Amino acid sequence: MTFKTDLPVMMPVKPHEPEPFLRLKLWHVVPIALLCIVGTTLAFAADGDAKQSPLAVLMNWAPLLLRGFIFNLVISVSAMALGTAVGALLGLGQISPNRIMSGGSWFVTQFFRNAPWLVLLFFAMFLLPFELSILGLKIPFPDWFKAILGLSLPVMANVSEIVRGAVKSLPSGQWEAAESLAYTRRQTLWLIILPQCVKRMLPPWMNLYSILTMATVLASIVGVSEVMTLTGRALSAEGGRPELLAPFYGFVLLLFFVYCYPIARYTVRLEKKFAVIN
Amino acid sequence: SADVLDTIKERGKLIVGVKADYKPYGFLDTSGAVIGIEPDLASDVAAKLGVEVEFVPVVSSNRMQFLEQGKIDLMIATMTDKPDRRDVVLIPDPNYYSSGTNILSLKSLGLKEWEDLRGKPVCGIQGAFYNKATSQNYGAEIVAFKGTAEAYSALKAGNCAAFVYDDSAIVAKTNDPEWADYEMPLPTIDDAPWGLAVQLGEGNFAALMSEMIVDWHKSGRILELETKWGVANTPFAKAMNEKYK
Amino acid sequence: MEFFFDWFRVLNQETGVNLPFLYDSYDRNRIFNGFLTTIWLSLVCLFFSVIIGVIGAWLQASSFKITRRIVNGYIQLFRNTPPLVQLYFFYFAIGTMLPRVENDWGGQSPLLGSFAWAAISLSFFAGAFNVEIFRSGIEAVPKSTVEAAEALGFSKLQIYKDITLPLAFRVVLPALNNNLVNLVKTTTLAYAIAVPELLYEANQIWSDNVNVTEMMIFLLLAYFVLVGVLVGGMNRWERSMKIPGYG
Amino acid sequence: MSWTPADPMVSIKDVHKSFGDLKVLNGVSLDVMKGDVICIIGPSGSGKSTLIRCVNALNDIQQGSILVEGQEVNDPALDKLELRKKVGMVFQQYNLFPHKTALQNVMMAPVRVLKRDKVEAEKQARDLLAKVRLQGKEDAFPGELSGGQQQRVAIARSLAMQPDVILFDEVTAALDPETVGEVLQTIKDLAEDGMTCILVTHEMGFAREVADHIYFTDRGVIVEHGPPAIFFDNATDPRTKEFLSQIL
Amino acid sequence: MSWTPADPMVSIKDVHKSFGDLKVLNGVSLDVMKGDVICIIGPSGSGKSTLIRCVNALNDIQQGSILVEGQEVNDPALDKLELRKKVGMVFQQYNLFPHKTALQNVMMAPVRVLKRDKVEAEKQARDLLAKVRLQGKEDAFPGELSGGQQQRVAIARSLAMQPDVILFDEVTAALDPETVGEVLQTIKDLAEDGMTCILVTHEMGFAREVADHIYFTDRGVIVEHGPPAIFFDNATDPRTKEFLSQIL
Ligand SMILES: Nc1ncnc2c1ncn2[C@@H]1O[C@H](COP(=O)(O)OP(=O)(O)OP(=O)(O)O)[C@@H](O)[C@H]1O
Ligand SMILES: Nc1ncnc2c1ncn2[C@@H]1O[C@H](COP(=O)(O)OP(=O)(O)OP(=O)(O)O)[C@@H](O)[C@H]1O
Ligand SMILES: [Mg+2]
Ligand SMILES: [Mg+2]
Repeated sequence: MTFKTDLPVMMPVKPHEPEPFLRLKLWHVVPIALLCIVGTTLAFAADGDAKQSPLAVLMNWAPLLLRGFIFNLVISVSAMALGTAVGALLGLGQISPNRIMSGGSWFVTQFFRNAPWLVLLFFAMFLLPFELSILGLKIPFPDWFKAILGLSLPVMANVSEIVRGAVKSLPSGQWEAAESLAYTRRQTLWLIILPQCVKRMLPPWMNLYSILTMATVLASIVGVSEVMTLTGRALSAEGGRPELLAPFYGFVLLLFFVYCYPIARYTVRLEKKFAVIN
Repeated sequence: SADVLDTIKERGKLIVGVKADYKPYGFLDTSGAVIGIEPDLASDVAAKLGVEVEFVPVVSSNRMQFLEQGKIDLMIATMTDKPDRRDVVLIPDPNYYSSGTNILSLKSLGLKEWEDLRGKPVCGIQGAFYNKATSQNYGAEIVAFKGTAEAYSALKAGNCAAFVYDDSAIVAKTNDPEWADYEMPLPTIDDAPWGLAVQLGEGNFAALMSEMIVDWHKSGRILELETKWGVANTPFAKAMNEKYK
Repeated sequence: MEFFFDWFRVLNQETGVNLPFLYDSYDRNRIFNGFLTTIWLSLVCLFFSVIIGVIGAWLQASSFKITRRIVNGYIQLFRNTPPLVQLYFFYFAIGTMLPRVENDWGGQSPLLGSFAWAAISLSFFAGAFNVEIFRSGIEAVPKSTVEAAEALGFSKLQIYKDITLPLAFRVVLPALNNNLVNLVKTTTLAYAIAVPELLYEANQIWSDNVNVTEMMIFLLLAYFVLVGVLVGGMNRWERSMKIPGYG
Repeated sequence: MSWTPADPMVSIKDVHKSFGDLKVLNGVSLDVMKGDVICIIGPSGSGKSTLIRCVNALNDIQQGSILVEGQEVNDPALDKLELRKKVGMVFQQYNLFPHKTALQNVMMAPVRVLKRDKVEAEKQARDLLAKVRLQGKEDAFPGELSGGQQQRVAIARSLAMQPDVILFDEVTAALDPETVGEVLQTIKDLAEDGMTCILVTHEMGFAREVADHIYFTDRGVIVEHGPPAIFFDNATDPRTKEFLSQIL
Repeated sequence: MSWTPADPMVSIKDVHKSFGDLKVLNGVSLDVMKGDVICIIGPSGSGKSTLIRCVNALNDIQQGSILVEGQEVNDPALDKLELRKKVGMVFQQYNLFPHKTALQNVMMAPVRVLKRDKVEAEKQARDLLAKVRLQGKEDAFPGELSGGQQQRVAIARSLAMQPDVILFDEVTAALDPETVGEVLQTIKDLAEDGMTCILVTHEMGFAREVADHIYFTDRGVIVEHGPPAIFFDNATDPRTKEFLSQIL
């Protein structure tokens, strides 16, 4: 025998905005991180060498690395767009009343969700042809394009789960109310359920984008000329000086932090805002 | 089927796979362009064909796939010429360069022979053929990295007792004051020539490349490039120059 | 057994489907060790990331502003930068700054090897998420339940240990499981610093044998099974931890 | 055997229903004539909600028959949409669509489901909102309305489909005491207008006042029923008596 | 000045308490003798909960003194543990530990806090559950019990610490009407056994029946008090009268 209860046995688990990091505005981070880089640099420069200081070396390479980073962003935006489009369809497939459709979509989703991103990337990299011939028309598949495909696979699976989760999270009363007003299933889905889900889906979707952006460095392992690859090549061109590692990798960390941190903050703010409305 | 030479001429561009992290054979300048001995050789080929050249950076673990897939027309990427590789790609004769396998390690370790590596961690590059040999024949524990930057760093940090690599690159390294404490202590093994490669079945292109390689040796182009990029002239290059002169 | 393995050698000769890790004992060992390394690395990281989560959540509730800010800084830094770059930074940049120790082959090697750094780096990465997860779980325990324990004379530590944590733990299990599954998938990054885990060994094999397709499919299946077993176990655990009568 | 307005509008016969092993309805029969207002009361878990949810096919039944205007609800070939145009339902939790204004909530189903003209549907919706005394709240979102106001929008939304009978499932149970009255008044107005209503409620005073007939359920059966005057003052069954003594 | 059983068990003197700017208690004084049952009534927000929470130091006070068996509660050096062994508390929302069975809920504090022997604590816990008429429910989790049953487990849990006085904060307010009675009966039994009780309640009939003394609070002060017979029938203060007229 069980009794339903409305008592607050457990409060809802709610997202919370972490206190701002050191009460800094975003732009404060830049000089501070630069300071850190310069700091490590100076420590090494104290060796008193005729060679260029690590900072000067980093400055030489910075424009190239930045270009590489922009390439990362291009990859992330494209993979997100592609993954979202396919993933949304897959998510709708998962909640379809058709058993074959929902089962199939579920399996595809789970398969790509459970595979490591890196393995999927290798998969796309090595097993896709470098170009596709359709009606004599040759569509080239350059590396970066394969990286986009490879990264969009896990994005697709995660978007599919986000869609399913959002639909499932709506109270069943919404379905029932629509049902008893004689809406068809399709009308219920498109007019009642999905419009309410968009808001719920936005925060996890942005979160996913952030994760994807950070995953674009994986493309370095398969040789796409993005920021990590270029960093490795730059270090090699400088002859493998160990004192360059901290500033160079620190610089890459900084680039990503400056891009992803605001997204994360904004995501939490949205989560909070929507939590209040609902 | 269409000859790759036609395709190259048609598109007006030769696409060459070269290393981008292998100083001085192929590496980046700060503008992001690939430079070095092998890119210079590739430019010669393009000039001969009367087309432009485009470099695709490759690493050991993907260079053959790239060629197989037709992503690059030609590969000049420090690849050792091995029989099993000739099953996968077409390597024109003669060889354009040569090096053997050796190690870079601290002088203070006093390594004398390959057997001394048994049970020790040895840095290597992912996809290099001698990884398996070194570990199977001499019992070294190979720790393989993606690129040379990582491997050199790991060696300097002491993560490995040695770095197993091409002797030509190691010789260049031991001349660097930064690496004054390091030496190349072992007898070079597997001294094997490097082969540039084209796709299987591209006989015409291979014939043309054979001609070019002979030309490079005859004219002393290889020796000239070694000097240009700061490497001491290697015995192989000298011998080939003598042979074809 | 040998017969079984040999069959794959024949398979290779007849059809070109090359699975050397089945017929070649050297490759077989590599894959097997890779599998063990992946599992071991996952377990170590799971353990430490949960510990970091619990301690971090506790520190985050500290009354010292400075402690809270340090914890927040840690969370933000690790959540908003790529784990691969973190790994490189730990292994190559920090690893070289630490003191060295005499090793058994007469050289000076760093205090910690690539496995240790992978474990540290990935634990901190997953830990940053776990702190937030535990924190939200602790907040979900109603204040009144804590007060009831207080009124019964429980001490602060007893309340945390007997009431808050067990309850928080149950609420956050789904989120925690999700994060831990992600962690297991993320162990593949250790490949980049030459930790001989499954992906690394598979890569060695496909470099030697030029059999990318076979190895790729094998890898996908291997991780699918690995993660599947973990998810199954976690779900079962989640069910067994469910408080009767709620949810 | 075609249905005429003289036949029961809703006719429930020997209905059985289980959820898995749990028997919830154990042979329930009742008839509702056009214009009737009937109230179903009974302890929690006795199957009241389940019963009325079966009437508009939100739950299926395992045995027995439910006829709505002569049409069998428990028929797999039933056109559920047709049924639901005839039977309106109002829920305890209002279940308004939170992303639509009050007006949109009311006019959406007529426009989308009945394909009515938009202008006309809007006019009707405004009239209905006025009828439930919500003039001026047309453009408010559900989140901006009190519980009682939301429930009245839900009633208007149901009326907009011009159903022949409306089911009310404890529609005041989730409301603050202050807003219960306004919702009950709205239902009373409806009943006086001649709408056929089936109500599940715990508001005994209200039931006594508006109902034509009271049914008391316990453990899936109807224990006792009758007109309010007789039911409340001369209950004979001990279970009914106990329940009434607790609640009054 | 040591305390003897003839002195008040709980002695509240001129207590002031604010939350930020909000003054909640404005000089409240009252004494409770051993074996007394006192009821505190008053409108919502008048500070009743705050007052009794101050007695077992769940809230601190800004001014005044609260003595429990002669010991000052408002003393920073106070051993809270000692205080809470003497003062039990039962909450409106029961606040059982949802991950422990009824039995574990009751025996946990004696074992963990008082370091009692486990076997003995279990025996006592079973006896207490029997006393609140919950034999057979020992292994049920709170989520599997009705509100009234949960509240009785909460009372048993409080009794397990063998307190000298128990505070009850509107313990029936969250219950279904059907289960209020069983909880009130349990408290009545306790009072008859001679337990000292401080009750905040809205159940006037119950207060009249069991209380030795009634206190009426409004806006942080005690407006009026007296034995139930006098208090309910001869209230003099207009605020009390108004409150009683609303609630009776
Ligand atoms: N979807 C369902 N699945 C399983 N059991 C259900 C379901 N819906 C209701 N029940 C069970 O059926 C029984 C009757 O439920 P119902 O909601 O009809 O009771 P009720 O009389 O409306 O009670 P209340 O007054 O609490 O609303 C209850 O024991 C309930 O737990
Ligand atoms: N922790 C707190 N922080 C701020 N204000 C509080 C806090 N606890 C109570 N209050 C305020 O103190 C006032 C008195 O609250 P209290 O709970 O003592 O009233 P009450 O008489 O018990 O009312 P009720 O009958 O509703 O339980 C209220 O205005 C309440 O909002
Ligand atoms: Mg119901
Ligand atoms: Mg209160």
